[in-house]
Amino acid sequence: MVSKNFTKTTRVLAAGMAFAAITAGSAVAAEPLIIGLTSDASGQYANSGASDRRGMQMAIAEFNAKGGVLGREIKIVHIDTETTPATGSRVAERMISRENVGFMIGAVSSGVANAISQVAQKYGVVYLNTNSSSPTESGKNCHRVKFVWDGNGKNFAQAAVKNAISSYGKDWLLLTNDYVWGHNTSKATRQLAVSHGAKIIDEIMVPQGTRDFSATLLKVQQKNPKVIAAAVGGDDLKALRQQVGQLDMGAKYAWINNQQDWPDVYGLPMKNLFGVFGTTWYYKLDLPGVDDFVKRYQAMYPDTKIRVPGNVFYNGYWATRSLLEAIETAGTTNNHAVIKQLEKLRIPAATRMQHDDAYMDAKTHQMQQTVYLATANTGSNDKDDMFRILSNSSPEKVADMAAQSTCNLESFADTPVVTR
Amino acid sequence: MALFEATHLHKRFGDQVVLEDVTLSFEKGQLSGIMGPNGAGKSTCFNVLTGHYKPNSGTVTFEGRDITGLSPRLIAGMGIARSFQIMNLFDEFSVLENILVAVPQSIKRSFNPFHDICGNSEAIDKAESILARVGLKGKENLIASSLPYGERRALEIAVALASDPKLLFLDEPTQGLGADGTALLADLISELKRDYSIVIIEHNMDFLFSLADTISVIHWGQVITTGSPDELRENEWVKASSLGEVA
Amino acid sequence: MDIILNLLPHIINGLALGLLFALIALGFMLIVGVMELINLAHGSLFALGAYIAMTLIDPNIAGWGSFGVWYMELSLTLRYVIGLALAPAFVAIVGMGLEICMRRTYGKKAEYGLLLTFGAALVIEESIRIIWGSSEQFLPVPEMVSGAFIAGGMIYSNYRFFAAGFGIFMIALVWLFLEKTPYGSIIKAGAHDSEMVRALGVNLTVLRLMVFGLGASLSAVAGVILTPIWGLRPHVGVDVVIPAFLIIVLGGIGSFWGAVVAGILVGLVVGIFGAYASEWSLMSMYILLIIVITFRTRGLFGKKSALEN
Amino acid sequence: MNNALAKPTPIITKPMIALFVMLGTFPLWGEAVGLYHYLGVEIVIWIIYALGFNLLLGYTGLPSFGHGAYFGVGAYAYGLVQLGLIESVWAGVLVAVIAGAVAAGIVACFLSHRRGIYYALMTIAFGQVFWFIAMKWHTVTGGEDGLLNIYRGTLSFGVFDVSLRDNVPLFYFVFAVLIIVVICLWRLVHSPFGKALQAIRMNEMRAGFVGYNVWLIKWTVFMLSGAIAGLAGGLFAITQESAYPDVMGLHASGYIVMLTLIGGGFVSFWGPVIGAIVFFVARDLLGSITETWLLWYGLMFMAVILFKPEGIAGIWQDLSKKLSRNQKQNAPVVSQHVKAGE
Repeated sequence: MVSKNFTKTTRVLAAGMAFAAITAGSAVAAEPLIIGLTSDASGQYANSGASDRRGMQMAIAEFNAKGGVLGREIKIVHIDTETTPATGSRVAERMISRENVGFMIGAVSSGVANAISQVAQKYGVVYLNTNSSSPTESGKNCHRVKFVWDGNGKNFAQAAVKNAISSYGKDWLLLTNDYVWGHNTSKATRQLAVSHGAKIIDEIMVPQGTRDFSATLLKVQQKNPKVIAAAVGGDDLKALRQQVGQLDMGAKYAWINNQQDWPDVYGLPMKNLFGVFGTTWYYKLDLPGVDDFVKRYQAMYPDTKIRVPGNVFYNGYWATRSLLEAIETAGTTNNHAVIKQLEKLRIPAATRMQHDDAYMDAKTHQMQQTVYLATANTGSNDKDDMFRILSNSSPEKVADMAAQSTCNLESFADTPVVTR
Repeated sequence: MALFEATHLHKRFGDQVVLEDVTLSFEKGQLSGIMGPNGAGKSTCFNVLTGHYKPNSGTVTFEGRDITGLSPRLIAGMGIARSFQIMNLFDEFSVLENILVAVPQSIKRSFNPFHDICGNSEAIDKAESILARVGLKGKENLIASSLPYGERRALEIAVALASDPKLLFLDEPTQGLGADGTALLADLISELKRDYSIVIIEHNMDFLFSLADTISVIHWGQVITTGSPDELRENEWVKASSLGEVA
Repeated sequence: MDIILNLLPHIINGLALGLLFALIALGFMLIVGVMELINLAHGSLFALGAYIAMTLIDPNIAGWGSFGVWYMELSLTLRYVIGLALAPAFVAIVGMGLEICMRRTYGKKAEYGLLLTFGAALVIEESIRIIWGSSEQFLPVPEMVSGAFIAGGMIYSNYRFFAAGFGIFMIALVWLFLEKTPYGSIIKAGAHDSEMVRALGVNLTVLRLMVFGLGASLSAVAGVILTPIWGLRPHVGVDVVIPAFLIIVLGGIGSFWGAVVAGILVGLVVGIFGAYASEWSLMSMYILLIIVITFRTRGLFGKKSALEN
Repeated sequence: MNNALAKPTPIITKPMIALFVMLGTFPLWGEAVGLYHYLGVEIVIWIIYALGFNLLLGYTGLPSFGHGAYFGVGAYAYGLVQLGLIESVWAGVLVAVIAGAVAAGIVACFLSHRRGIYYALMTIAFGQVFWFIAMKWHTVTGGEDGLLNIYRGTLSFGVFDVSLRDNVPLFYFVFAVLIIVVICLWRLVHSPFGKALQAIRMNEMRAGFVGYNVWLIKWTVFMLSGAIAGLAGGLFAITQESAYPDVMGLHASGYIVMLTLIGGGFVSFWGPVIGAIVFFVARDLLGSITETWLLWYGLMFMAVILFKPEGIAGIWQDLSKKLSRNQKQNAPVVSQHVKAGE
């Protein structure tokens, strides 16, 4: 879902250029700062990628409206990463060596994020992984130049598991997508569940690319668990939603799902949103500033089919905004200075419109933030109001402790210096 | 002992019997013919003899060796070459290349990447002499598919000759040729007859009777009779059949 | 006994799944059988059919005026039937357009036709993305076929059995068409010998146009029926081409019953693997193919095809 | 002697020199025309891959729609050697070639007695099997994340070393490999083996009757093509510092077919070279101009198939034929593969 004006030209010269030159107060306009947007525009995550990008664009437009960053206008370059790691590498190389970008932002797929961050590390260009929720991103594949803004599978499992055992029962079945992300997520869930006294009665592996879950769902019924913890992602999850909805099986078992991205579920029947799932933000959180944020979104994207911002947009927006603020604070675009600023980043709850203060873990480069559990808001008449928030957990409670030991950041000395 | 012998061949496709107890023999230095009406099984017979189909039973021997069921490649390697009823050239190759890929100098070296067949003067001279023989001299660099029909037929035969065959099978060589073309082809074959043992399958009796030393008649999958053209002219069946009227 | 009771639901499920696979393969089978063309746009036409049906069933009526209001007052079942009937017709027109482009490749290498449809697949998929956006969509189905029922302590989806039943219906329809109509017998003749078709005095150009239109509309029917199960997104067709291709080759090119039997076989294998060795369920169909084709060169019921040359 | 009829094939030809000069100077002018060194590296690698692929598709007429598998196998083999065995670029590349050859050699045993559609389908099925293994065997391959952190390393020549960390030395390394591959393949297609490949493409049955071991030739060419794909895959792993499963997917396998044909692999040795250059440059340009690049790509591709199925090399040949016809009348028509190179 790409807004029309964006489709026409990807090199958006964001508004406020003249304004920027004036407030910079110099006769000679400073050279613009170029930021590369690496979100997917085709492939499995095209839709989330578009949402992600809208978030980044809004943050950049807000900065340009008040004169850019360090008095420099911000220009953006977007190239489709196609939900394909090999393309991600090429795009990153092109952005750095041809487009002279100072920073790169955007990812939904962890494979693409990895590919980009390897190239970024080689050149020392700071890269923000906005929306990939794989634990490996801030674990074994972490990098000095990479910052991760989404909650990961372990954070969500921490928030959900204990509660689910006491509410629903101890017989657990794991439904796992048979690939690395699925395995990691399911392993985290299993450890937590077992440590809280659950019994894992079976684990059903479904290959990536599965479109028909009928056999799996029959098998689940034969096993008859109390709780089903699903680690199914991408298009597979979309198909699973549809089929669980058709069988009305969402109500029969307690389903624990991973994060449900807003662009993936927006507009679907409520029945498909089965079980309990995680999210980092919701547009109806009863917090100050949220309404204004939604209005800004609607003003900037009047044609977008997704009428209210969701978690993917939120992460894209906040990652970008925090980066630009860090540049302002550092007073330079020097990558080492910006990285140091980001490593000690702390954002008050009120500013970020979450229940707790958020902060960057300097060891893993993952944003530590409030995690919410939600379920389908079946009673609602408002088509947009799909989630009912069940609980919020503070960052300390859901921290991914394992990442601390698996992540090994490169030293500053091994990170080339870039100032653009 | 004959050069080539087939004894008691049976061939079925599904439950349809196409060849039934066919026994044939071809002598060295002779031109032998196989004839019969369309659908009589002569094409199948030909394909069994040259290894394209495997017979259900019976044996085929060449120079006293059993070649039943061997692959076309191995049969070709023993010195049996064939032409095809439907044109079967390497269409995008030039006339010369069509011969060059078929000469033993190429086939022997088919896994030698350092050899350059276009630079092998022995092979080229040989190809040249074959082309001269079938009347294609001067057309070496034309693309095979651009040749007129009669010349394609001649090239077809030339490709078969390239392997220095001891026995040459020609499948309906007059197919699609006009009267002039057929006459030219008859001249060519009678000239080749001096150097090669040849087997021709044909339904054009006129053509076959003028060239062959012996002729076998196949009908309903069986060999009805075998004899010289003169003997066959007196044969009851040949007389009775519509084929006989031509002769 | 326990084993049988345990296995039975999976066999029933596998059969239902197999009928869906056969339905997916029908349009592909017709085009490959008659035109000897591998239609890689099959998946995109499948998706296009579903998108058009979705638009017909649940349109955005802004700007339609009183007609829009009247239309939305029709029952969902009626709108669904309209979608199921008209979407394939629209897609048939697209298919015919593709066939007209295809004419330039006749008589050339078979790869060209295949690659042209590959290009068309990219174009159609991207057009869908431009028109409908890339987000997950939802194709509504009538009340009477949605929901679930319980049998032997297990929950089954109503829609899945409706879809399987519809699969049988379409298989029967195509069979009747091929066997009992003069046009069908020409198509069958065309499947084996295009010279014979000419000899019968049939206009080969029209025949090919019709076959392509029909094949495309069958792809669309499969799309309308299957996307309520698989979900609807622009690249949903990618998930269809390979199973269709695989089923046709498994069954034997040019064989109607081959496609049906192979579809059911693949459904059973995937269903049973899904239950007892679920991580291998997707792979199982390729393994099945490699085993069958290793021993039976032309699939289960295949005849010699021009595509082998 | 009949030298007028068939000339011995030169080892180096004019188009070859033109290509080498153009690519060899790329780092000097590439950035001036808006390209970048990294893109050059990828293009050269894909040229190698496409040349090997065209041996199969263009020369032998065997459609392989799962060729990404061997490219991927090479990439993984390179990565596994670097990460697990020995940090040597030479060893890695060698193992990549062998791995590609072995994988393709095994698959070719199932393929080589087939033709046409069944051949195509079996290649797809095996391609999917390899992709599936790459995804599933994640303890070795890293699953969907791929093998990461394969550092570019250093080329050791005994007396001196060259670091491949920067794109320019890496470019010259893959370029040197390309020169070797081009010369070897050029030699190969003009050997009796190359003629036999073409003979099989035009008429497999006749080739058998003429006396060629068709099965063995088909097996060998698939294996060779797989070895070259493995080589390209190994080089790609160096370039990307990773090995990803998606190069083995259906789409990536489709692209190699697409670019080989757009370039004109059926009519010219140089078709895949032109195709790889056009494909990547166009994709890079379109990708940065529009999000709907796939649409334009599809349309461009359809237009080529509809109006000039012989591809860009075909257009080139038409033009040069016209030119030479103007120069001297009645030039003899030589078969296109030979003509194209001279």
